[in-house]
Amino acid sequence: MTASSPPVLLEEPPALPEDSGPGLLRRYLTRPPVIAALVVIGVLVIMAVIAPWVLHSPTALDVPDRFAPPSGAHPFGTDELGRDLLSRVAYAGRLSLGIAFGATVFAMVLGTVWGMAAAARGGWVDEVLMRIAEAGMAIPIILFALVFVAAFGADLVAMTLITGFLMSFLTARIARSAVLSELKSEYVHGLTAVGVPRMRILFGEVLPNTLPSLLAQSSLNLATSVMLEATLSFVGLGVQPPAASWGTMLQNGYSHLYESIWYPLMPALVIVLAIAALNTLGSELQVVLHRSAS
Amino acid sequence: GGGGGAGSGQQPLKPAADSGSGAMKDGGTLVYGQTAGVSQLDPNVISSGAQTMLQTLLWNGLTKINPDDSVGPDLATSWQSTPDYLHWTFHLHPGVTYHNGRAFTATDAAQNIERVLNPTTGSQTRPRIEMINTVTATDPNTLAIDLKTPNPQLPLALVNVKMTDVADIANVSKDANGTGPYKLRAFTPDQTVDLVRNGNYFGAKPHFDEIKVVRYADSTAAETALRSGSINVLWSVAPTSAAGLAADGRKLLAATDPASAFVWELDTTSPPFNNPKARLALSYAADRVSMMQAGYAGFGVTGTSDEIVSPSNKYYNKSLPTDAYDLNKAKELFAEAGVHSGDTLTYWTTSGSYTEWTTMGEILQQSLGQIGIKLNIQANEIATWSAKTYPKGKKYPGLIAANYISLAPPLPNTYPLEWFSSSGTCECNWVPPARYDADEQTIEQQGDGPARTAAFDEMQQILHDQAPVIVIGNTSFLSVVGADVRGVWVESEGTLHLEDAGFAA
Amino acid sequence: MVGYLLRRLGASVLMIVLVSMLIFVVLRLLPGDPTITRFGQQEGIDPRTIAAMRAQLGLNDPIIVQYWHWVTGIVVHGDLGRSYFSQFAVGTLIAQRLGPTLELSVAGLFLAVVFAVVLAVLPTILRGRWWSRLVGTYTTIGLSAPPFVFGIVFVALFSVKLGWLPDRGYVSPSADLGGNLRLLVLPAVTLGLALSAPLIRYLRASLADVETSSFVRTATGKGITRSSVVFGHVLPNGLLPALTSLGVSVGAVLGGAVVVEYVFAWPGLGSLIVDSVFKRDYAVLQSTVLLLATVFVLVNLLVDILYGVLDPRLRVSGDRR
Amino acid sequence: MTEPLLRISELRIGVRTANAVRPLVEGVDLAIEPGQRAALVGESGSGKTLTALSVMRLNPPPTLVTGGRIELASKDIATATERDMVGLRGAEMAMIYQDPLSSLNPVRTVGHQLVEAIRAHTTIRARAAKRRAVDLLGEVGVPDPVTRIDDYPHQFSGGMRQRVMIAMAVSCSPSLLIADEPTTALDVTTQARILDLLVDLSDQRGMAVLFITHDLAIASGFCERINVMRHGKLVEHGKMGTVLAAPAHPYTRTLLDAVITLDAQPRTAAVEPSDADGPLVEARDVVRTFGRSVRAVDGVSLSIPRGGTFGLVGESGSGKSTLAGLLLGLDRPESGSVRFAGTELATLSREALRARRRHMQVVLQDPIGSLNRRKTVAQIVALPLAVHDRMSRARRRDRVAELLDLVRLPKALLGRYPRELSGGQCQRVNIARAIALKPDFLVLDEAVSAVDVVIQAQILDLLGDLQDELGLTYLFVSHDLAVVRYMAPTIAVMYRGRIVEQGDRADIFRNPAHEYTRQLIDAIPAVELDGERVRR
Ligand SMILES: Nc1ncnc2c1ncn2[C@@H]1O[C@H](COP(=O)(O)OP(=O)(O)OP(=O)(O)O)[C@@H](O)[C@H]1O
Ligand SMILES: Nc1ncnc2c1ncn2[C@@H]1O[C@H](COP(=O)(O)OP(=O)(O)OP(=O)(O)O)[C@@H](O)[C@H]1O
Ligand SMILES: [Mg+2]
Ligand SMILES: [Mg+2]
Repeated sequence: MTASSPPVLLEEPPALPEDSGPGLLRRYLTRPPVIAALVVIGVLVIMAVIAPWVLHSPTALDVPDRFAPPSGAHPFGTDELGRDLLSRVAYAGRLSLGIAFGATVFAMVLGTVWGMAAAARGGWVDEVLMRIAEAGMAIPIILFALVFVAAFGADLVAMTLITGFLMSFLTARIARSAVLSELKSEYVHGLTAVGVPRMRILFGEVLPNTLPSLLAQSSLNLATSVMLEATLSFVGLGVQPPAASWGTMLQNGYSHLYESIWYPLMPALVIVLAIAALNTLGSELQVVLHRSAS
Repeated sequence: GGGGGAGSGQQPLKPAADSGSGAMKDGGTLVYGQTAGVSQLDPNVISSGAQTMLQTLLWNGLTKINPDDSVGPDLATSWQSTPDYLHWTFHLHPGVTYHNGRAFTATDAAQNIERVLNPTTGSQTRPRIEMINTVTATDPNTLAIDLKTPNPQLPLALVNVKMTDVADIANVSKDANGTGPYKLRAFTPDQTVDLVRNGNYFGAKPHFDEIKVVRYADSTAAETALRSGSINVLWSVAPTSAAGLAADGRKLLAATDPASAFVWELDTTSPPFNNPKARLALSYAADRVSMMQAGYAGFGVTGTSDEIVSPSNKYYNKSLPTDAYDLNKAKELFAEAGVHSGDTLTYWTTSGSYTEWTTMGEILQQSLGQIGIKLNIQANEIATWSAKTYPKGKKYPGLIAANYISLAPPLPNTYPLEWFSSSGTCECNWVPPARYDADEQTIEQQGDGPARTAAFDEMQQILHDQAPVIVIGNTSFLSVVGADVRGVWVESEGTLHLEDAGFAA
Repeated sequence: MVGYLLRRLGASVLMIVLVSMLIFVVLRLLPGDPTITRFGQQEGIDPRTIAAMRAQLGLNDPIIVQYWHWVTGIVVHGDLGRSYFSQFAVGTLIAQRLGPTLELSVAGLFLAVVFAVVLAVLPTILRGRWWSRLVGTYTTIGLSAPPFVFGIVFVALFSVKLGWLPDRGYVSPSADLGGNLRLLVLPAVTLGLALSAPLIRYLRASLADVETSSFVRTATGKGITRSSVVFGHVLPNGLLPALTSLGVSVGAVLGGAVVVEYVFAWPGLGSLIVDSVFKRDYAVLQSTVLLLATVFVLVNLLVDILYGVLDPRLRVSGDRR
Repeated sequence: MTEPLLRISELRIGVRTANAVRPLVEGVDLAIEPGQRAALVGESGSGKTLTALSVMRLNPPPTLVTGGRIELASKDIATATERDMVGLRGAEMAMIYQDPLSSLNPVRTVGHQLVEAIRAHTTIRARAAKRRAVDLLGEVGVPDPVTRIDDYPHQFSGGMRQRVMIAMAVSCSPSLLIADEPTTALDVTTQARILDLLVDLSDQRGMAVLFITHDLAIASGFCERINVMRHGKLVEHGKMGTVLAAPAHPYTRTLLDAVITLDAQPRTAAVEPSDADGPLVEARDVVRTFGRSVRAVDGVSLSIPRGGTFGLVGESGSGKSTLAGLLLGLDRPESGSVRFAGTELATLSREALRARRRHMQVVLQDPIGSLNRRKTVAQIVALPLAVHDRMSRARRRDRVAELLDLVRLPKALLGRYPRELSGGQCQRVNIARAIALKPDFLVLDEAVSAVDVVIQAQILDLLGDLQDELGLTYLFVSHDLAVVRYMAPTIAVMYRGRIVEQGDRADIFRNPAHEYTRQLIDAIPAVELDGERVRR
C-alpha cells in the first residue's frame, strides 16, 4: 500500500560509462564538483590536524582579549574567553565531522536493516516496525537525548549513536519504501525463479539498487546530524568544554551575536561549506551510480 | 554603584539601582521581556526567579521592602511588638478588596501565613517565619502573631508572605486573585502573562494600563527585541551584553548591595571535600578576577573570601583575610587533603541556561590543569543538574556544583547566614560548629547592637575558615530599562519592582 | 483493503499503547524531579517538603498504579491530568497551544509545498542548466543553515530594519485577525523555507526519475506543450513519492517546530513539550507526547490511504506475491 | 516520383559516454512517400528503434544524433524549434512504441490520455473528443469501450494497452505513423484486425507507415517497401516483392531463410520423451483467481514427460503466464496440485523449493523488467552459477562467456546494463541465465518474441541441441503458432483460463476441434510475394 517508488536524487542526466568497475571510482573522482568538494573537506581536515601547532592553542585563554574582531593575530577573532576562533573552528572540525560521519553511517546501517526487515517480512512485522519508527519520530528529541545521557553517560560515542539513532527512523521509512518498490519489480520475481536465496536477493540485489535513495537520505542526514549534535549538547549530551563542535560554537556564538558578529558567523560559514561539500559528494556519487537506473 | 570589586574597577559603565524619578503619566502598555518563562503564579511557592516581579504587581504582603532594604507598610498600616519580640500585632488597611471584589480581612492574612507555615505547602518563605507559633485574626483589621522564639525582624520576614485567596488557591494560576495594583487578564504558562490595572487598588493609582510579560527563547532574541523597541524592560540580561544594551538612553539596573552570589557547592560530608583543606584549596585555585570578568563582565563584587556576605555590605567582616588566587597554596592544600596530581574532579553545571557558569568552569579547568588536576566539565540540562544536589542531604563526592544563590534581603537580615546553620537548607550538607548555631540564635533574638555585630563577625569568620561553599562573587541580575520608563527599582537579588513605575510624562 | 486497514489500525493502537507505557516509565527513570523544579531550585527547599509533595502528586505510588490512574483518567474521564506547576488541566494547556500550532503548521506546510513545487518544477519546465544549479544551491543552503538563522535574519531585516512586520508574538485570530496574520508571516515563511529544502530534494529526484519514463515520452510524442506534459504527466507521478516525506514533515511540524516557535515567541505545542521536559512536568509531558504520537501515526495512516486515492494502481490490491 | 514525406539521409546516432561518443547507428538512408507503407526489419539491436525515435526527436538521453539529416515534409527535424515539434508530433507524425506496458501514464484514465491526444491538434470540444475516443477504442477492438474508457492502464492487459496506444497514435490521422513492433503483445486474431485497421487508414487518408517488425510474414502482407538494417547500417532496401524474391544482400537472404512457417519441417527430438518414472511435471485441476472475479487459471490439468516439449498457445490474457508460474511453484494455486518429479510443490519448505529451482528455470515474459537494472550482463548471467554451483570466480567468467556465445551475444555486452540493450538482447540474456545451470525443466514464456528470425532460429536450434544432449524438458509459451508447432510435439490451447484443446501438433493443426483454435490458425499470416502466399 505504501509502495512509492523511492526518489533518486539526480542533478543532471548521467553520461554513459564505457565500462564498470574501477573506472567508476576514477570517473567519480574526476568530476569537477567532486574535486571542489574534496578540496574543501581536505582543507578542513588539514586545518583540524595542524591547527594546534600552526595556530594558537584552541584552549589558550586570554580573558581581557575576548570578543576580538578578526585581526592578524586572530584571523577569525576570539570567543568569550579570548580563545582563538580559527583554531577552535579548525579543531572542532574533528568532532563535528567525526560525529556527522559516524552518526550518518550508523543511521544508514540501522535504518536500512530496519526498513528492509519491514519491507521483506511484510504483514505484522512491517506494521510494528513502521509504527515504531513513527512513534520514534513523534517522541521529542530532547527526551530521547536525556534518556540516553541517563542510560549511557554523555560521551562522544553515545552522542554519535544517539544522533544516528534519531535519524534512523526516517531512514528506515525511506529504506522501506525503496525496498518495497524494488521487491514489487519483475526482476525480483526473476531472481526468485532462478532460485537465489532470499537473503542474497535482499542484500546482493535489492540493497545496491536502493543505494541512490539511501545515499540521498544520508546526505540529508549529514546536514541534520551537525544541527542535532548542537541540540543535544544543549541538554548536556556529548561535547563538553573545553572541547567544542561547530554546532556548539554556533550556538554559543549566536548568544554573543551583539558582542561579536564574527563569533557565530565563522562557524556558520564553515558548517554551510562543509555540509555543502559533503552533500555534493553524496549527490555526485548518486549521479555516477544512477547511470544504470531505468 | 556596584561596590568595590576588582572587576568593576575596569568597568566604565555603572549600573543604577533605579530608572530615575520624575513626572509620570498614566496609561500605556509596558512590555517586560525575559528569557525564562513564568510557569505558575502562586506567590508563596515560587518556581523560579522569573516570576518574582509579579510578587508586587499582583500581590501585597502585610509589609513590603523598600529600595533601601528597609521594611515599610503594605497591607498592614502599622505594627507593634512586645519588647521581648514574642507577641506582635498588625493593623490592616481597611477596605481592601481582592481583584474579584471580595473584601480582604485579617482572617485571610492569617490563612496565608498558616499556609506558608505548613511544611507540605513547600513555601520558600517558611524558614524565615518558622518561629511563628500562632496567628489570630482578632478583628477584621487586626492580626495577632505569637512567636516561639523572639524575632525582632518579623516584619521583614513577612514581606514575602503574599496575600492570596487561600480558599481558591487551586486556581491561583487561573485568576491570581490578589489585592495588588495589577490584575491578571491572561496567562499562558511559560509564554506570556498579561496584566491590567486594578481600578480598585487601595494604594496609589497604578500608572500603566497594561503590563505584558513576554518570554523570549534566548538572550539574542530578547536583545534584538529590546533594541528594536518592542519591549520596554529586559530582565536578567546576559552580563556580557549588558554594556552594549545600555545605549540609546536605555539604563542598566542592578542592585547596589547584591544579595545573590555565584558559588560552588561541595558535599562537605563526602571525600575529598569533607576535608576543609580541600575546600580551601579549591578556593585558592579560583581565579576570581578572571572569572568575574569573563562570566559577569565585571558587573558584581568579586569575592575575596568564601562567605556569602558581599564585601559591599555594611556588616561585612572587614577583618577577614583576602584569599587571593594562589595555585601553589592550592596544590599544597589539595595534597594534604589527598587530592593529587592526576586526580579528576567534576564540575557540575547547566547547559543551555547560565552559560557563564560553564565559562567560569573553563577558567578553573585551566588553573587546575596547571597543578595536574583534571577537571571534567559536565553540563546538564537544568532538572538533571538540580537533582544532583537538591534538596539538602544528597551525596555528591568529588563534585563541584556551580550554583547561583539568592539570599535576600542582605544583612542585617539573618537569613543569608541562617541558611548554613543546622536548621538551614544549604545543599552543602555542612554541619556548622556549635558556635555558629549559637551566634545565629543571638542574632535572631536580639535587636541591633554590639552583640549582634559580634555574632555576625564570628559567623563570617567561621564561614571563611570552613568554606562550606566557595563564593566566586556577589552579583544580582542585571536589567535594562527603556529611556522613557520611570520608577523601576531593583531589589537586592535583582528582582525588578514595577508597581510604582510608569512612562515619563 | 479492509483487512489491511484493520491490521494497520490494530498496529497503530498497539503502538500508541506501547508508546504511552514507554513514555510513562522512561520519564520516571530520568534524573531530575518535578518537585525540585516546582520549588524552583530555590534556597529553602526542605527534604520533608519534597517528600510531602511527592506523596501529594502520587509520585510515590508503584509505577503501575500511577500508570493505571493516568490511563483510566484519559479513557474513563477524558482527563489528561493537571500540570504540576500551573495546575492547569493538560487539556487546557494543549487547547491553548493547539490553535497556534495548527495555524503555524498549516501555513508553514502550505508555503513549503508551494516553494517546493515551484522550485522543483521550474527547472523541469525551463530545462535550463542554470535554473537547476540555482535551485540546487538553494536546497544546499536551506539544508545546511539552521532555521533559527533564517529566523533571526528575517527579524533583523523585516521588522528591525524595514519595520514592515512585527518581530514576534501571537494574538488569537478571533481577537485581531489582521494582527494575527501579520504576526504569522515571518514564522510561517521561516518554517516553510526550512521544510521546503528536503522536500525539494525529494521532489526533484522523483521528477527526474519520472522524466525518463516511457509514458512521458508518449505524452511528448502526442504533440502537447511542455507545460502540459509537466503538469499533466510528470508532476502527478512525481509528487507521489514525495508524499512520504511530506507526511513525516506534517507529523514533525506539529510537535517539532520548536525552534521557530521559540524564535518568534509563538505559543505552540513544541515549546510546551520542551518546557515540560525541562521542568519534568510529567503530567503535561506524557499526555502531550501521547497526543502527538497519535497524531503522527494517524497522519501517516492518512498519507498511506492518500496514496491509494492518488495512485489508482494501489486501489485494488493485486499482489502477485 | 513524388516528393518523399520522410527522408532520412546518412543518419548517425551515438551514445555519449564519459569521454567519447560511441556510435550506435552508422548511416541510415530511408525515404517514405506519402501514403506509402514501408517495413523496417533487421537484426535485433541493429538500431531500428533508435532510428524511429530520432525521427520524433524523442531518442532518450544520452543517445544523440551525431550526423545526417531527417526531413519530414522537407522540414529539418534537427533544426526545428521545440514549438515546431509540438506542432508536428501527433499531428504530422505519430508513433506506436515498442514497450506498450509502460507507455501509458498510470495515474490517468485511458480516456483522459486519448482525449488529450485528440484535442492536442483539434479544436473539438471535450465531450465530442470523448465520443471520438470511445469510437477509436472500439475500432482497435477493445471490448465494451464505453465503460472501459474510464479505466486506468493497469486494469488493461498488455495486449489491450498496446491497442490503446495504437488508437492514440492514429487519433489525429498523422501523415506518418511509425509503428515499432506494434503487435508483439497480441494474439494472431487481434493482430489481423489491427493490421486491417492500419491498411484502411493508410488507404483512405493517405497515411504513410514506417513499420518496424521481426515478422517478415506480417511485413510482406502489409508493406510495399522493405528496408533491412544490420549493425547500425541500412544494408538493403527496395520493393517488397523484389527484395523478397531476389535479396541482394546476404543478410536479407539469411533472414528469409530463417523464417519458420507453418510448412516448416517440425523439429523432432533425438531422444523420445519417456514417461517411465512418471511425468516430470504434472498439474491437476489447478485454479488461480485474482481478486474476486478474474479466474486466470480455471481448473487446468496437464502432464509433461521428462525430455518432452509442451507448447502452450492462446489469446492474450488467457492465463498462460499465470499457469507457468504455478507449475514452477512461484505462485500457489488456490486448489489443485502441482507435482515436480513426483514431489508435491506445496509440501516443500521455502528453502527446499529454492534448492529445487536448480532444476527448474524460467525465461519470464518481460525481458527487460526481469533483469536487475543495476547489474551488468556478466553479473546477471553469473548469479545462478554462484548461487547453486558455488563456482569459482574464474570458472564463472569462462562459463558466462561461453553462455553469451551460445545465445549469440557479443562479448562487448558483458559490462553493459540492461537499459543499454535492445529488447532482443535482453531476451537473450534471460535465456543465457536460464540455461546456465542446465536445468531439467525450462519454461520459456514468449522467450523469442523480441528477436529477429535469424537469432530466433539459432536459439531454437540451441534449445533443441540442449534437449538432445541433456534431456531437458520444455514448456514453450508463445503467440507465434508456427514457432510453437516447430518446437513442441504436444500443444495445448488456452482460452479464458481453461485448456480447451490439447494434443499432438499434427492433429491440432489439421483438425482443430475448438472454435477458438480454428480462428487462431486461420489468422496466421504468411510471407507474401506479390500477392502470392509463399510457403517454404
Ligand atoms: N539508452 C541506450 N544507451 C546505450 N545504448 C543503447 C541505448 N538504447 C539502445 N542502445 C543500443 O543501441 C543499439 C540499437 O538499439 P535499438 O533499440 O535501436 O535496437 P533495435 O534494432 O530496435 O533492436 P530490437 O529489435 O531488439 O528492439 C543496441 O545495440 C543497443 O544496445
Ligand atoms: N497480478 C495480477 N493481478 C490481477 N490480475 C492478474 C494478475 N496477473 C494476471 N492477471 C490477470 O489474469 C489473467 C491471465 O493473465 P496472464 O498474464 O496469465 O495471461 P497470458 O495468457 O500470459 O497473456 P499474454 O499473452 O498477454 O501474456 C489476465 O486477465 C490478467 O489480467
Ligand atoms: Mg527495438
Ligand atoms: Mg503472458
